[in-house]
Formats: sequence, structure tokens, C-alpha cells
Amino acid sequence: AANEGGAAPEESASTLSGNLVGAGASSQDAAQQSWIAGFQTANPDVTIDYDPSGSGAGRETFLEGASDFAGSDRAFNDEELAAGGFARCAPDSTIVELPLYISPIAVIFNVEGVDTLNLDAATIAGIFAGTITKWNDPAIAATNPDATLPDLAITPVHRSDDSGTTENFTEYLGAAAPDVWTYEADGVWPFEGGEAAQGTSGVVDAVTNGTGTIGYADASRAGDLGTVAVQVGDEFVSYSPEAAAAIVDASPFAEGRAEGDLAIELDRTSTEAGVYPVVLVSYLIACGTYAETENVELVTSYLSYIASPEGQDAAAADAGSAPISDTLREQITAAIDSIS
Amino acid sequence: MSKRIEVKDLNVYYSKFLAVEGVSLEIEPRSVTAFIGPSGCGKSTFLRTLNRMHEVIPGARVEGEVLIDGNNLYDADVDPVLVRRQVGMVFQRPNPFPTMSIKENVLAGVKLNNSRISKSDADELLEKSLRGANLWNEVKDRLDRPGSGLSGGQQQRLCIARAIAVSPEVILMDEPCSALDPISTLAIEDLIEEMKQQYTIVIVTHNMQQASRVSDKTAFFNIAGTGKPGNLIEYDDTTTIFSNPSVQATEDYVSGRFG
Amino acid sequence: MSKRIEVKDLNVYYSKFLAVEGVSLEIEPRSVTAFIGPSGCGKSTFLRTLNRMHEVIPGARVEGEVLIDGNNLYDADVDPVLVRRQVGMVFQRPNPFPTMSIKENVLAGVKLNNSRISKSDADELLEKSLRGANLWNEVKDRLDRPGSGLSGGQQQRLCIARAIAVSPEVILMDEPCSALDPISTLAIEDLIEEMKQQYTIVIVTHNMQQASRVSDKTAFFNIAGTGKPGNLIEYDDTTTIFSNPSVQATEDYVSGRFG
Amino acid sequence: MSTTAAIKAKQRPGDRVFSGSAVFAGSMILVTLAAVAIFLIVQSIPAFFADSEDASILPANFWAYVGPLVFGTVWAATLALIMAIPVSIGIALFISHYAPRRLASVLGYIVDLLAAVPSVVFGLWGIGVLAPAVQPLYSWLVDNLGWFPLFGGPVSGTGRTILTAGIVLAVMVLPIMTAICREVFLQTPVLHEEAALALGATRWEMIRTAVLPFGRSGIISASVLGLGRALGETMAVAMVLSASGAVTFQLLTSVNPSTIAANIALSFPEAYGMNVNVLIATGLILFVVTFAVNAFARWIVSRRKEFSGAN
Amino acid sequence: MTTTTKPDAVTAVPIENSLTAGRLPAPAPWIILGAAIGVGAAIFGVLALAGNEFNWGGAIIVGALLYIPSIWLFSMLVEGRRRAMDRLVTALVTGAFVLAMIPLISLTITVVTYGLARFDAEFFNSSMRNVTGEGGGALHAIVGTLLITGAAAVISIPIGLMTSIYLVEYGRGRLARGITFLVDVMTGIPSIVAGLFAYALFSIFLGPGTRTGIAGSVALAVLMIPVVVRSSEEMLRLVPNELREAAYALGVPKWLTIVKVVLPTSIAGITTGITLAVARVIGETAPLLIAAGFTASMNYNLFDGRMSSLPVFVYTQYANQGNPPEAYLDRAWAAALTLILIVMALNLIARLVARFFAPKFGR
Ligand SMILES: Nc1ncnc2c1ncn2[C@@H]1O[C@H](COP(=O)(O)OP(=O)(O)OP(=O)(O)O)[C@@H](O)[C@H]1O
Ligand SMILES: Nc1ncnc2c1ncn2[C@@H]1O[C@H](COP(=O)(O)OP(=O)(O)OP(=O)(O)O)[C@@H](O)[C@H]1O
Ligand SMILES: [Mg+2]
Ligand SMILES: [Mg+2]
Repeated sequence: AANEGGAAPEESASTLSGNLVGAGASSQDAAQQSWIAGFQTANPDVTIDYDPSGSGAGRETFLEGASDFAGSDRAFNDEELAAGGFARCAPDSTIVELPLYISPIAVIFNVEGVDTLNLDAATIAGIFAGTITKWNDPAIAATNPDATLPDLAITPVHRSDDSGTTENFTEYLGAAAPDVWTYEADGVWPFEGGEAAQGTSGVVDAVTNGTGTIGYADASRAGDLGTVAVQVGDEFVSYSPEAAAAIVDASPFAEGRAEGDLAIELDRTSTEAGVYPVVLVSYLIACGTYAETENVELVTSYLSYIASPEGQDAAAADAGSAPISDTLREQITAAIDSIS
Repeated sequence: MSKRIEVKDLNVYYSKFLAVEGVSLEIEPRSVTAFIGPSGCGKSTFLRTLNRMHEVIPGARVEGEVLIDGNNLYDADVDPVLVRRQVGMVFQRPNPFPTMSIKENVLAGVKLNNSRISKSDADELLEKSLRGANLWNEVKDRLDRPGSGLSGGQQQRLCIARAIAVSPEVILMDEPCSALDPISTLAIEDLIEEMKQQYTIVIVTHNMQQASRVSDKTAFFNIAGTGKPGNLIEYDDTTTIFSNPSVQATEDYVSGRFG
Repeated sequence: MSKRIEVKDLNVYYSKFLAVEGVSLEIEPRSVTAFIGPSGCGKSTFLRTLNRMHEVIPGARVEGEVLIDGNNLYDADVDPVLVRRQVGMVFQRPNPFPTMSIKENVLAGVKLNNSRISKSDADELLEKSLRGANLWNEVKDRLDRPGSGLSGGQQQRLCIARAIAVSPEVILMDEPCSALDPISTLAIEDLIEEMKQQYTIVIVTHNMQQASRVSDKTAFFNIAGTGKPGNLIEYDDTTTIFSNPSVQATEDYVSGRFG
Repeated sequence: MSTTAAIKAKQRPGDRVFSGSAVFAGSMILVTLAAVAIFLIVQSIPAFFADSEDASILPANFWAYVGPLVFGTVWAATLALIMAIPVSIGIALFISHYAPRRLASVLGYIVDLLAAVPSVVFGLWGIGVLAPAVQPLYSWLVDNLGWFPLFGGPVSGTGRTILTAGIVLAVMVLPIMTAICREVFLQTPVLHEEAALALGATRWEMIRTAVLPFGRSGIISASVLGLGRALGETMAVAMVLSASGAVTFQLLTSVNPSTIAANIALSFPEAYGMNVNVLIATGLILFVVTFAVNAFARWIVSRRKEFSGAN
Repeated sequence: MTTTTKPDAVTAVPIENSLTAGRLPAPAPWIILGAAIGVGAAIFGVLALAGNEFNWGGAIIVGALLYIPSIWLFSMLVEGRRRAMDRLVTALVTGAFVLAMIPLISLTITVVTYGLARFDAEFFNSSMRNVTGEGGGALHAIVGTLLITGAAAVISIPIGLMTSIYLVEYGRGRLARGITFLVDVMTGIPSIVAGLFAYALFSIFLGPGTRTGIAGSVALAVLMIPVVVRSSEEMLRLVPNELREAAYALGVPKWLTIVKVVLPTSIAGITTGITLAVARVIGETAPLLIAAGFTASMNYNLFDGRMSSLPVFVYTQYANQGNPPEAYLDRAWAAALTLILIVMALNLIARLVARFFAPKFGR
């Protein structure tokens, strides 16, 4: 191919070479492609493949030892960690989980003449639970006195596939509006009702092609659709990378985890100013200690690149993700350095 | 009621190949006409123009007129389906419908037109047609078995039964007996004799004896050479053709001294 | 070299249906034997047991022995392919290969067996076989045209040419002339006459004249009724069968006073 | 001239090799299938006995999970075939017996091309073109014919219903069904067609008496192949259908049953542990369903075997 | 034989009538069709007055729907039941064809219009390695598709063809019935299960988690074999026994008869079947995603490393869009267009092959 095998940039000081395989969450695929492109350009002898086969598949693949690292929309849970058996890692090794991909989830809708809506969590939950069925419902009108709301049925669109986006979204609804949203957080939409669509693209297409539709999707894909500003405390916050990064900083790490395992417990109910609580955090997962050392340098330098400001900015440009804050970066860098 | 057939200066083509050229003849109602001639001279081809079966072949076409009781078959608006209902046909190779039972085969044509035929009428017609084709005794116990399980001769007689079951006005037969044993042949010949009281019958045959036995008039076709079109050489009373033909080629052919 | 055929107490079945029962006869080398009998009596069926074509039909089987020069065709380790190469066959319906040209059809027996044959030999064989089947003049200009474009009679002669091109020892013919005009028929009959100098020939025919003209011996088959097996009624010199048969049924049949 | 001993030659090697390799190829299918079956069964067994404790995607037990999926699979495939069988027979007839010859081969080629469209593209087309195009029709149907059980509301706002999925499936199976029907119809012996015409049959009557009966087993084979594809189609259904796992016959709402294959595609990426086994077990069930339908079709064909056109 | 026993309907055709009696004049169907579409247009015209946009498609569809019963009715009145039925079926058959053309044309227009945006040189000489956003190409996926599908065809055509030959020519009894049964079962393997199977199979040989092109080929072969068997079986059965017998009678061994008579006679149908089978699998996404994986780089080796294919490329470009999304969508459509063109080419080749070998039927 014309873009391959060309002479390496002469000034490239890289001595890295080899083949790295990762698999997992498709949510971070666009970001991964951007990181891979950046990293491979700097290190022409390296080839990295990231298989966007899904978080579950990614974790399984990593467990089986068929990949060097995994991408996952959730961290391994305590039972899975206790069961262990990570084939690539040295026996007794811990694993390193890094929240390197933070993406706000936008609530998108398609109603003619309306570009943005202010909604509180209870109203959003009511819409998605099917208790609020018209766009001119008083609950919506109450927070949007200026909008001209049509007498139109609401078609809520959710993901038909099992996804981290759904899990994060329902977790937010359950935490912020526990009275309306009585379902448990889950990657699978918890009840029958509403329109289902496959993947982020499917949801975006369904919302775009339908009328009176509303859905949730990676913010980078919101495009020209109307978006919802979510009530946090007393103000309404539109999604933005900064606001998404802010909620991560405002949230604690999960307890009882090994060093380098930076699983985050998002505080969805945070009332801090300027945070946007509907976010998806996707992890990169690697071994604390690899059983075989040949790819360790490659893994650490790749992860370091991802964590670096250039890496995060590249993903922000290509995939619309939120760059991590410097505080988080310090912790992550420390964790990467511990990989051996 | 039978029909008079008049053919006026007919040319028959397969795409660009002229197979039969300039045939004109008149066939009287209630008569049997035999077509004889060497293989490949266009007897079958010509016969098939008499009920517009010729045009079923892609690229096949016809120039000239065929009048049945004064109506030109090849007029623009003529419905070939109607023509074929009045001019029935029995083919050289037996062709019973393989997916139908013997009974269904015989009644196939009738069912098309009169799907609500009563059971007793159907059974009567079935027996009559099969008897007419001298097949009744052989198949009466297996009327519901497939027609394709019969021997070649039985199949041909089944096809004859099928053709006469719709009682056409004219019946064209393309070597109907070439696969039959003498007994069946005789029965068919008797049948032809009987049918001619009512119908106009045209038969292609290779069997001179048969032609002289059954036909009132005989048409002799010949071909000048390969790739040349076939021609009608002589058309006359059968006795004349066989005893005193006016053309030498005819005499040579009927006496077996051909070529 | 021609072959003597001996059939001993042969029963022929289609699955459970006994089609031909208890046939025993001897066919002399260098002779022509005709099988006659009413339609459906099992002539074709029996003929096909003589080169093991019968077993091609699913469920068909045979009891008894067929000896060719003393070797039983139905012995366990006999190769039916070799049998068929020595015992050729021409069918009732012409069946040229539709994918092949006229030339390829004639040479099919040679070419399909992957035998190598020089171009000049092939051309010679082609012409000889086609001439033998009285088809050469009609097709010599279109040897590369498809064989299925010929008229019925031409197709049948093509099949005869194809069969004689492999020079078998015995030739079985199942009503080979039923689709032919008298001239071609005559040519084939002459050919049979000529071939019998060298080959053993068995022919099924419905044409009494033909049987009496070409055959040395005649076998008359009959069937007692539908569903019953066919039987060999009488087998004798042709002159005897036609002038002075010992069984009444035979006399009735050959004189056309049957049934 | 060979001697009589030649008759006794042993079986020829060509025949041996050829029939041997034919048997071998048949056996390869046996082996492949055995391997697939073993893989499926071994992976499935734990799932049959799992409950929601072991596998998070199970509502209660495995059968409660797979039941609605089986329903959806069969329902969607049925809808597809109801549309596809008559249309494909129609197209095949049009090409074989109605269109002028020259045109017919071009048309056949064009229809074959439909087979080339990857299922992903059907999915994209279904979402982007078909669903929005039929949505107004669905609204109309629900508003005016809503009393008819199949057309009950509320109407889907996007048109991505089981009926749309059925249409997409129908379009997807059309080419393969049409191609087989067409080939079979073209093979109808001229003799039989002429026999019908000579009895004074119109073109349709000729088709009814000669062509369709002759092509019957071919039509059924084509349908079975189409059905196999419709039952097993993954990506297009996953992309087009708004699936929520409900068991309902309503054609036009957002709440639709899912299909087994689509469900595997949707759930597999995020599946782990026992969930993987559950999904594979649903694959095994799909197997069984397809086989049952196939066996039924075979039975129909064999019932009137001796009347088949092939002799 | 007397006239009194003739079925009524036959005598119902009066002999005195000219043969043209009771026929609709030749242009009548066209006039009726025009009128029907006119009515359809009128209906939608009224709707248009009521404020809706004038819907051409709707007018034509309503017109076509009107045409079918009206031609039947007219024909029934003038020509009688049988002609009416014939005309009805003609209308329906033509209608079925036109109906099927609608999605085809719609699909073609969609794919071509969207696909042309990126149908450029770069698309065909670049992979996606180090490409984000705009640019890049699908060469790696094109090569992958050709290799994977080619290998699948190499595996399944011989097996499928030989199996169908076995079933038609040799198969009797248990084994044949068993294989027919298994082929039926095999048609029921959902593509995604085939992918899982191939993935699991190669995990055994090449270590867990390996994804290679050949694993994808095996998955596709599992899907392709039953299609090949079924369609070839159907075609082989159509070869008349007369031809086989003619060859046997010439002393041609069975296998040569099959090779030189049966196969050439049915070659047109078989190639069509095979092309259809290839077309059937070349667009498969799910099994390749699982078994062959995904890569942005070139890979010419079926046996080592992940390999992209066009459907997977289309799918990932669509599903995981980055910035700007149009670039990803354009690539997806261009790849879809490429895939269709590849199959078109295959189809053409198959047709040429078929024409070359096809039986030359005269009369
Ligand atoms: N479908 C066809 N296409 C082209 N030529 C044909 C076709 N059918 C027949 N012919 C040619 O037309 C001529 C007349 O054929 P036809 O079958 O009418 O002869 P025939 O007199 O019936 O012969 P036979 O006695 O052998 O049946 C022959 O040269 C034949 O090759
Ligand atoms: N394939 C078959 N399966 C079952 N029965 C058959 C089959 N072929 C022929 N028969 C039956 O076997 C008997 C003998 O048939 P055969 O064809 O040998 O008669 P034939 O003497 O050649 O008649 P014809 O003179 O009409 O050709 C008939 O009753 C026929 O119905
Ligand atoms: Mg003829
Ligand atoms: Mg016979």
C-alpha cells in the first residue's frame, strides 16, 4: 500500500519494534486508531492492532492471553480479579487498569425547531422509562419555558446491544433519579419499550431518521442533533470535555484495589459546579508483571504515549474524547511505570 | 364440426433459415390428409404452422396465410390459444406431463377450460378417451399412477387420449404411431377412420402403408439438398399419389426407389 | 469378432415389479435377431439386460444368467463398462449430447474414453460412421454445429453413427428406425445387413416388414395382462415365425389379428 | 478386438478414485458438521442448566431466555419468506418465460447482483433509506387499520420494525431464490411446454401445468436455502431491527422480538463467562429450528417423489 | 363419438366466430395502465392540494395496484375467464419483477452516490495504517477479501461439488440420506456460529485467541458448502438420464460420463450456483470479525496475523466513526461499492464460463 512501508522518517530515533495486539471496547476504537497512528508514525517498525470486538470479548481475550492489553468500558470486578488466571501475566501479578478514555455521553434528540433542552435527571428518566410520552409534557415545559414544544409523541431510542454506554447511562439515571428509574445499572437495556438500535451509529441514525426521537450516544457523535443540558445542583450543564474530565476528578477510586488498578467509582450525584455526570470511562488494561518480557517496553511506551498530552489531544481531535486532567495523568504515569 | 384448411404460399423460417418454402394447399373438412417425405424435409415444421405451435420456438416465424374456414390464423389479432383449442396436436415423441397421474394427464386439457367438470362426466370422458386410444385396458387399474411410468408406446397412446379428450375440430398428428406396436397402430388407425366422420385430420407419417391405408389425400414434401428449404412436390388423392403420381420424385419415393 | 449370446432363465425386475420372466434363448454370432411384441411387453427391458444397461435404473435388478461367449455378464466381478463397450446400443429416442457438436457426438465413444486418436483417423472414422448411418451428406457442411439442432430422424441417425463408431461386437437397437423416413430406414437396414458380417445384432422393432426383411431369427414376446410379467412366447427362424409359427398368439400377432 | 477375458477386468481405478473422492467430500461434510456440533454442544451444556446467578443475561433460566428469540427468529423469517417466495417465483418466471430472451439474460444478471450486496450494506440501506420511506405508510396503517391485530399501535417513530426487517430479509434472500427457480424453470422440457400449449393452454396455464410442477422441488429447495439465510442472517437484522425481546405479532411498533442470530451479534461483544455459553447455546437452538424446518420441506418434496419432473 | 358428450366449454367457443373474436385490442393494456397511473396521480394530486408534497412514487405504486384488477376486469368482460387469468398473471409476474427492481435500484443508487465520494486512487492504493480522519484506503481489506474468499472457495467448491455429485450419481441408501440431512442441518448454521467455530478450531491449533485469514476462510467455507451442494445438486438432477445412458452405452465409465457429459451439460447452472455461493459469503461480516479479526495494515499471509476484509471494513468504518464522521462513512460506502463491483466481475466471469460450456440446444 502506498501509505505503508515507505522509508522511515530519517530522524526517527526510535529503536522500538514489534507487534502489539489489543482487543476490546469499540467505544474507544476511534481513539485507539488515532493513538496507533500517532505511535506507529513515531515508531515505524511497530505494528499495533486493536480489535474493536467489544469490552467483554476484550476482557476474555486478555484473560486467555491472546492480547497484550485490553480495552474495556468497565474495570474487572472483584470476583474476576480474585479468580485471576490472566494468561499473559506472571503468576500472582496484579493487573493495571487505566482510565485513559473519558467520553461524555450526550442525550440527543430530534425535534424540529428545538436545539437544546434543559432537563433534570427525573425527567430524563421519565422519558426513557416511557412515563413521559409527549414532547409538550409539563415536566419538560417546566424547565424549558422558552422552547416551542410540539404535541408530538416521544420515541426514546436505546442501544439494542450490550454496551458500556448503556451501563453508564442507566447507572446515572439510577443514581440521580432513583424514584423514577428503578432498574439496576446494566449494559443491556433493562426493560421492553422504546426503540432499540445497534451501536452508537445505530442510535444516532435512528434519532436522525426518526421524528420526535431521543437517545443517548457518545458526545462526539452528536453532530447537528439537539442535545440536553443536564441539571447538576441548580444549574444545567451541557456536555463538554472539560465537564466530563471534571466529574472523573471529582470521583473517588474504587477501594480495595491493587496498586496501579485505577478503577474509578463515578459520583453521578455530584453537585459540584461544572461537572457533567453522564460520562463513559473506558479503561486500558495491562499486566502488572508480564510473564514474558519481550513486549513490556512496547506496552509501557504505548500506554505512556496514550497518557501523554499529545496522545490525549490526538484522541480528543479524532474521537471527541475528553483529555484527562493533569492530576489523573500523574497517577496513571505512576501506574505505567510500575509495569514490568 | 370439422374445418377446411387453406394454406396460401407459406414460407416458414427458423430465424434466418428458410425451412419450408411456398406451400399452398387445401385440406377438406372430414378428411384425412397424410404428409410424407424424407426426413428433414420440413413435414413437422409445416404441420406445426397449422396450429401456430411453430412460433413457440424462439426466432421462428411464418410468411403467408393459413385460413381455417376462411379466417387467417396469422392475422394480427388472432389468439393462438383459441387456434390451438380448435386444432389439437399429437407429437412425434410422447410427452405426458411427468408430474401428473394418468388420469390427470388425460383430463389436463379439459380441466383448463372447464375446471368444474363433474366427477362422473370426467370419469366418463376419461374412459372414452382412453378406450379411443386403445389404452383403457392396460391402465384402468392404475389411473392414479404417474404417466411417465408407462412404456414408450403406452405413453404415446396416453398423449393421443389427452388430445382427443378436448375434442378439437382439427387434429394434427406428427408420426403418432412411430413408437407403437402394430396392434396399437391398428387401433389408432381405426380411431382416425372413425374420427374423420367429424374432424379434419392431418397426419405425418413415414409409413407408406399407413398413409395409403388411412388417408384420403396425400402431400409429398421433398428437399433439394441440405440447407435448402423443403417444398410441397405433389398433393393429390392418396390413390393417385400411390398409383399414378404426376411427378417422378413422388413415384421414386413411394416405391422406395428414392435417391 | 462377433459374439454368441446365451440367456438362461432370466427374470428382470423394476424394484419389486417383475417386468420380464423366465426368458431363455440363444443368439448366434453374425446374425440379426429381431424382438417383436406388443407395447409394454418388456422388449426394451429385456434388451437392456444384454449390456447391463438395465441396472442403471435405480432399484432395477436381474436374476439368471446372460452368457456372452460363455462368460456370464452378471458374474460378480464383471465390469459393466467393458460389457457395454463390447455391446453397443442405440435407443428408441434419439439422445445426442447437447453440449457437443455433430462431430464430437460421433466421436464421443472414442473421445470420452480418453483414447487418443490422430486427427486424420478421427476424420476418417467420422466420415465412415456418418456414411454408415446415411447422414454424411446432410451434415458434412455443419459438422461443428450442435447435434441437437437436427431433425428427429437426423438425430437418430446421428446416434446410430455414434454407436457404430466404437465398433462394438454386438449392437443392440431399440426401435432405431421408428423415427426415420423410408430412405434412412432402408439405409439402416442395408447397414445392418452389412454389419452382420461382423457383428451380432439384436433389434427391437414394431415393424413386421422390417423384422422379416432384416432378421435371421425372431423372438416374439407377449404379456398376459397389465401388471403381469412379459414372456418369451416363441423364438425361431424369422421365416418360420412369419410363415408357420407354432404358437397361436404369434400367428395372431404377426398377421395383425391380435387380441 | 479384445478377448472375452477382458470382460472380467477389475473395477477401473478412475471410477474408484472418483467415487472415492465423492464419498470423501461427503464425509468431509460429516466431519465438519460433527466438529461444529461437538463444539456447539460442549459449549452449550452448561448454559442449559444455568440460571441468572451464573449468567447475568438470563432473566430466569435458559429456556425463558431463548423462547422469545426463537419466536422472533421464526416470525421474521416467515414474514420474509411470505414476501420473497411469490416475488421470486414471479421474477424467475418473468425472466424465464415472459421477458424477451436477450433482455432476460441481462435481467437475470442484474438480479444476481443483488446477491452481491453485503449484509452490512443492507443494514445501512435499511436504516437510512427503507425505514424512513415506509414509516409514513406504517403510520397510515396504524391509524386506519389499527383494529387489525397485526397493525396494532403505537406506531414506531423510525420505521425500524419487524416488518421492515422482514422486507430487508426478503430482499436479501430474493436473489438466491430467484436464481435457483429461474434455472429450474428454464430447464422445463420443451416437450412438456409444447404439450400444454397444444392443448390450447394460455401462457399461464402452460406454466401451471408444465413449468411449476416440474420446478416444484427446485422451488422448495430455493425456499429452504432462502429460509436458511433468513433464519441465520445476523448483521442486517441487528442493524435494522429495533429489538426488545417482546413476544408479539404486531408488525409496526417499536417493540419487536429479537432474532437468535442478531441477538448473538448484539450481545457477544460484551459477553463474558457463562454468558458466552448461553449465547452459543442459542446458536444450537437456531440449528435445531432450521433443521426442523428443513426436514419439513424435505418431507414435502419426497411425498410425491414419483411424480417428479426428473424422469 | 358424438357432439353431445363434448364438454360444454368446448362447444361454448362458437365455430362461426372469427378467431379474433373477443380479444382486447393490442394497445388496450397500455391504455389501461396509463389510465390507472392517471388515477393514482389524481389521488396524490388531491392529497398534494391538501398540503402534502406530491408523491410520484406513491402515484405510480397506486397506479400499478389499480392496473392489476382493472386489466383483469376488462379482460374478464371481453375475453373470458381464462384470458383474464392469463393477463392477471402476466401483470402479477411483471409486477413482481418491477417490485424487486425497486429495492435494487434504490440500493444501487444509494451505494453508488455515497460510494463515489471516496472512489479514488488513494482508496485503492492505501491501507488504513496510520490514518485517522480523512484519507486512507481499503487496499488491505480488498486484498483480505480476495484472499479469504478465494481460500474459502478453494475449500468449498471441490467439497461441495463432489458431494453433490455423490448425492446425485452415487448416493443411495443411508449415507446419501445422512449427507442430505447434514447438508440441510448445515444450511442452518448461523454465520456467527460458523465464525465462533472457526475461531475455536484455530485456537486449538495456533494457540488461544489467534485470528488469521484462514480461520475466516474456514468459517466462510462452512457457510458456503451447503449452498454449493444444494444448488449443484439441483442442477445435476436436471440432466436427463437419457444422456447418461447414451454415454454408458458407449462403454464410457461412470466417472468419465460425469466429467464429460453430466458436468458440461449442467455447467451453466453450477457456475451460477457457485457464484451465488461466493456472493453469499463474500459479504459476511460477523464471522470474519470474530475469526479473522481486524487490522488497519496490509497482510498478505492467510496463515499469520489478522486480516481485514471489505465487509468488516465497512462495518467498523460505520460503527466506530471518528472525526470527521463523513470521512468514515464515505470510506464505508466506497468499500461497499467496491465489494459489489468485485462480485459483479465474478458474476461476469461465471457467465462467460457458462456460455462457453453451455449446451447448444437447437430444437
Ligand atoms: N428448432 C430448429 N431450429 C433450426 N432448424 C430446425 C429446427 N427444427 C428443425 N430444423 C430444421 O428444419 C428442417 C426441417 O425439419 P423437420 O423437423 O420439420 O423435418 P421432418 O420432415 O419433420 O423430419 P423427420 O421426418 O425426421 O421428423 C431440417 O433441416 C431441420 O434441421
Ligand atoms: N423405469 C421403469 N420403472 C418401472 N416400470 C417400468 C419402467 N420402465 C418400464 N416399465 C414397465 O415395464 C414393462 C415393460 O416396459 P418396456 O418399456 O420394456 O416395454 P416395451 O416392450 O419396450 O414397449 P414399447 O414397445 O412400447 O417400447 C411395462 O409394463 C412398463 O410399464
Ligand atoms: Mg418430424
Ligand atoms: Mg420399448
